[in-house]
Amino acid sequence: MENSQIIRIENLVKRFPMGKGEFTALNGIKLSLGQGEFAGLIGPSGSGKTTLLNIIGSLDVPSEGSVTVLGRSIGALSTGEAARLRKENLGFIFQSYNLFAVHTVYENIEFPLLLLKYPATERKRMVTDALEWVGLTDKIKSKPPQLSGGECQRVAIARAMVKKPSLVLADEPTANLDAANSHNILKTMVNLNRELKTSFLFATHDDKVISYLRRKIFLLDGRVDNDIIISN
Amino acid sequence: MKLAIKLAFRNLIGAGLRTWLNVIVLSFSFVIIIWLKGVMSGWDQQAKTDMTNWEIGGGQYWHESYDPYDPFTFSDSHSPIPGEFTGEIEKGDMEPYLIAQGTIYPQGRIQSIMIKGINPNQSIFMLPAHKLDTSMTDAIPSIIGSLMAKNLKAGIGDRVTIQWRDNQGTFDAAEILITDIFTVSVPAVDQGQVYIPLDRLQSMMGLEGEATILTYRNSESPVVDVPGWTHKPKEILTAQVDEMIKMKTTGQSVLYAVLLLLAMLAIFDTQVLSIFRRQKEIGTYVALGYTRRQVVGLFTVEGAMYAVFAALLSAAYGLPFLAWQAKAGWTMPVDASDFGMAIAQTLYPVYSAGLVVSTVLLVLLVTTVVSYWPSRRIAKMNPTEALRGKIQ
Amino acid sequence: MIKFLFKGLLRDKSRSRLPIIVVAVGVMLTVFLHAYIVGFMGDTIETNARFSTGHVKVMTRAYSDNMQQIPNDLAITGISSLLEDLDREFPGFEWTPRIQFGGLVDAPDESGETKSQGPAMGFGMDLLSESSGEAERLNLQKSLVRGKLPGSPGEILLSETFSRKLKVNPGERVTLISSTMLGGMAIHNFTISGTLFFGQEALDRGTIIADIEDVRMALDMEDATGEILGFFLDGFYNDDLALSEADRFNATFGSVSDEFAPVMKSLSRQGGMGTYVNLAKGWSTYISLIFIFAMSLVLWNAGLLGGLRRYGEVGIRLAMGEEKGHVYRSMIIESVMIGIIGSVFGTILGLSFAWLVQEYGINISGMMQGSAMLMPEAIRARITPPDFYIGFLPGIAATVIGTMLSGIGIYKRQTARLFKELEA
Amino acid sequence: MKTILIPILSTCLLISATAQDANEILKRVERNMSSDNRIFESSMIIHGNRASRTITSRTYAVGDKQSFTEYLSPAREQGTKMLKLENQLWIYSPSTDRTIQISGHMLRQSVMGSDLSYEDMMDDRKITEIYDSEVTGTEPVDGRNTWILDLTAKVTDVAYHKRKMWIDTERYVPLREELFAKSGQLLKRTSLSEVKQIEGRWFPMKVIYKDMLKQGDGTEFVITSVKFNQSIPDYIFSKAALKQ
Repeated sequence: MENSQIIRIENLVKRFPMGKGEFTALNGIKLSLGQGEFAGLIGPSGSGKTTLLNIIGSLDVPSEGSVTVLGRSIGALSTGEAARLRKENLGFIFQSYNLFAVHTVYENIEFPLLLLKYPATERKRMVTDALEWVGLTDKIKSKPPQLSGGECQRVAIARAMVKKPSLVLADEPTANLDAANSHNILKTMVNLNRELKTSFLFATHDDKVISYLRRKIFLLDGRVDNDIIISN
Repeated sequence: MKLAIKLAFRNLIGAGLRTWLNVIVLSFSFVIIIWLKGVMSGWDQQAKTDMTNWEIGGGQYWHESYDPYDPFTFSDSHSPIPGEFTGEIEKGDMEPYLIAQGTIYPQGRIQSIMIKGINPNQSIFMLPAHKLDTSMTDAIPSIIGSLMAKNLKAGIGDRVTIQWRDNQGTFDAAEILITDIFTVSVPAVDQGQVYIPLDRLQSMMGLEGEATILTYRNSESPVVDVPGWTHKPKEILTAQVDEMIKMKTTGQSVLYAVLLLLAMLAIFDTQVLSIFRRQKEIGTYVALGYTRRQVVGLFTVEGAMYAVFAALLSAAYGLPFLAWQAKAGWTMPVDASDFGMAIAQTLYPVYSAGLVVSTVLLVLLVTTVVSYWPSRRIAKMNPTEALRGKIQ
Repeated sequence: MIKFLFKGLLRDKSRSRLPIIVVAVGVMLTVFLHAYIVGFMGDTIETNARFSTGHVKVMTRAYSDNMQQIPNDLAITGISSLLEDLDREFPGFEWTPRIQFGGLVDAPDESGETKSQGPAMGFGMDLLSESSGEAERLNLQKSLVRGKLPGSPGEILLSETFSRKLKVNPGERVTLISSTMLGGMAIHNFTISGTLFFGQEALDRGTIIADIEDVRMALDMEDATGEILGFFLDGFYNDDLALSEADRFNATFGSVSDEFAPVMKSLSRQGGMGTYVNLAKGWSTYISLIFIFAMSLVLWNAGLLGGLRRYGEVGIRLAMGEEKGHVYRSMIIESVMIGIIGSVFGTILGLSFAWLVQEYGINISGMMQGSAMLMPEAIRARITPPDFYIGFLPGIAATVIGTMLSGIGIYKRQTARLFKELEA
Repeated sequence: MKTILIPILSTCLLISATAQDANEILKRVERNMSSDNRIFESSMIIHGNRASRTITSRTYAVGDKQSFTEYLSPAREQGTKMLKLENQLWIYSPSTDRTIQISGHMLRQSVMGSDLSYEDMMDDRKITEIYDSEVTGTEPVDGRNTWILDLTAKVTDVAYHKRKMWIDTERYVPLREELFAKSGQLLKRTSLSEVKQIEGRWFPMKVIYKDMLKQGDGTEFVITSVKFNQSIPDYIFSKAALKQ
């Protein structure tokens, strides 16, 4: 399964209504991603990287073309199927962490497992594991407002990773972090990518992130401008 | 659903102060709804309570000829107190009344009255009958109601002549001394009534040991079939009041509805705000694999859970409060200067278990609906925009 | 400043719409509830007024002293001129004379001798003149069991129970035996036009109702009446006004020495009604206050939440260099505006609903068995002056206080952490 | 008004004394005033709250069981007739053409607003049958000497337990009577005056009847003419006569 494709995109076009007309955010994207990749969508603001990430994450649907994620065609999924795809196979990491402020670190990480109906003992073990991956075992009972930005993002990573998804989608995960924290986070992700064989797809324009990527997909005006794979 | 409940619970507990603000407000609404409804029913029941306390006790046996609406029947409606009741009367759980028709002559005017003989030691009625227990006067000690007193223009310590005809039709007259005046909201106990000691009336009438009405204390008392006496259970004696209560209760449902709306306004406001404020969170739920409808469910459960928390909180302080109110009553001083005396009415809120349970269930149901209503917006939200908190 | 904030409120719907809606709904509920409670509580009063006391009643002094006995020998005479005076001097009332009387109703057999008889309590009231609202006032049509209302002189209504007791039917003749105003024997024939159900045993036992002119003829009360009832034109009892109008009348027409001089008594000064009026006043005030308290709590909470919600915006403004006091004041001014706008809308809405329920009532007759005269057909709200301002208390005060409390955070906010907590 | 007359006459005429002195006195009174039948016209003046009314009537009476009264004035009462037979009473009103029986508790009602009830005129037992009498003293009344007779009921079913009568010592006519409650409370007082000699008998032409517990001037009863031992046709005392 090492090199099997988990994402295949053909001729993806995404338009948004804007004013009276339409705005074309993605225009003929063709792209595929294999299992275990550590890739990033790189481009300036408005280049369509977040839109593409959202479509891959089944939060949005293509206007034209086909997007297949883990063998499922995004445009054809029902809301329930899409939710199941996200629940079972995808992890999200956001620029502003999007943690549940009122829940503890433990509860935040546990949440995806609750959705997957893991039994309590299993959940505990998995959350503990995830906390270890990100090195936050001592913050288990804290709540997000009590954490630093870097810690928050690590919680977010743990939450995304705890269920061991096939693919993690990370949208500008370091935008709110200082350099040290950014490197820390990225290293954590690189490690997880290696250990768990989880594929990572970033959307970013942060050089620090880009420096860690093993595949750099440059987007410009809704098109793939360049696709560079760095071998080892 | 179980998960939604669990999450909603965590969300609310996690939100801390803000949740408790809402829960406190809602629980106040709860208690106030139940209490106000109780007060309103109490206000309606008051007539019945007063009737019980002042007039009918737990039920009565009437002499078969007695007809309260036809004073002419009084002269025939009496007979010896049946032996079946001796025990109860000795225990003070039954009180005989003897009723005679008479005339009173206040300041040379003439007015028809009912003379009621009552046991001064009785404890079934709230009438201050003990004030009849005096040997300090040559006149007949008597108590009257405040309306009657106003009518007679008489006060405590005044003497008025009354006239009656005894068992044989012979005229007799004597002075009564008013030893006490009571205030009561049951006109039948007040207007045109003069209370004197039972044994006095019996000997005045030549009807020793006889009575017109026997009132017992407990409405659960077993019914005894006594020839010559008609049993009048409480339900029959209060039938008219019950009808009135039914009407009032119907009228109160509007009040109840308004009170419910009050609680709902609190929930609605909270709910709309939280949906607005928690867009990112909603987006995150979706990103983590919730469908939007599940998020709607989560928010609905959260709203409904306010009602559950509020119910629990209400139970903590509300139940003791409501119980205390029902027992102690709520006394309201009323300015009634035209009576020349201050009167106070104590109202005992009446709440049935049904009221409490149905209120809780209703609030829960309506809260759920009200929580669901604004939450529907979530289903229409674009999750990608929600994630960015862009929705206005 | 205010203009600026006002524009902000108008343009930023999220800032203004929900709070205003919440305040308006809260105020609407308050106003409506108050009007409803007053109407609901006043219902017993109105039933009594219609049936026996009027909102005010004019009698002779001696009659009023012995009202319980219904002493028609103490009736008021010369009432046509008195009624003219009343109409002229007290146009705020609708005046209608009534005669109450006791007597015996005797039903004849074929030979005109007594077949059955029974004691009766009678009411003479204006049933035949065009302008009289008496039949409607007492809901006679609805209470009719058999027959019809009197349509011509000499007709009488009997309570259904009484007619059965006497074994008489509509269309048959009965004789009333009573006393004339001067104490003489009054014997008068009537034709039964119909029978009534009152829903109260005391009345159902033996009540008769006839046109007042017939009763005058029967009781030799030419140009006289036992009592003149006055009803406020809006149909609702107003104790303060009734008392002051009665005082005004008694100062003009009353006489201390003449026991036949007319006196006016408000409903609250007749029989036991005073207690009820006071209790109803007291209880509706208490209940309204408690409701206002509860509503204030809700609106206060809403104001508080509204304020908390805007901490993010406040943060930005503070960051831009606005002074804390300025931000705080502007938030409060905003909440005052929201309170006023919401209260005005809410009061208008509440009054509209109350008006509807006052005019049309909430029909409850369907839920009640039979249509008894003493049972109201519908429960009505009643708009009283407090309804015009009562909603502003929770509407403005609670909203503003809520905002003020939540705004205290602006001053207290020292650390970014608290900021974050509130923002979360 | 005839209603008033009956108890007075029964007081005065129906005598069978028990105490020796009193017995003798009451016998003389009876001889003086009783007759098999009588026809009299009378005025009754009732002092009401508002005005005094005078009602005139003509009464035919046989013994104490039968009487028939026709009201003569005022206009409102004119033609109203009242028939008493034993313990039954009917009233006929010409305006309604109805004959109405007065019975039961109605009998306790006041007659025409006077101080008398129908019942007062219904008790036709002889006074000596129900009272023990005794002379207890003498006293001048209106300038005439009287014996005071105390009457105490010897039966229980009697309206007034005690009575007191003042009898003119010369003319054997009662001049005053007082009615007492069992308790001894004075309830009613009757004053008789204008004693005239008619057909050889002394007869009081004016009676004032007063309820002592009530304010007011009482009821005045004046006999304007009286004839004894007339022939009264029997049909007068029938219900049919009421309608004529």
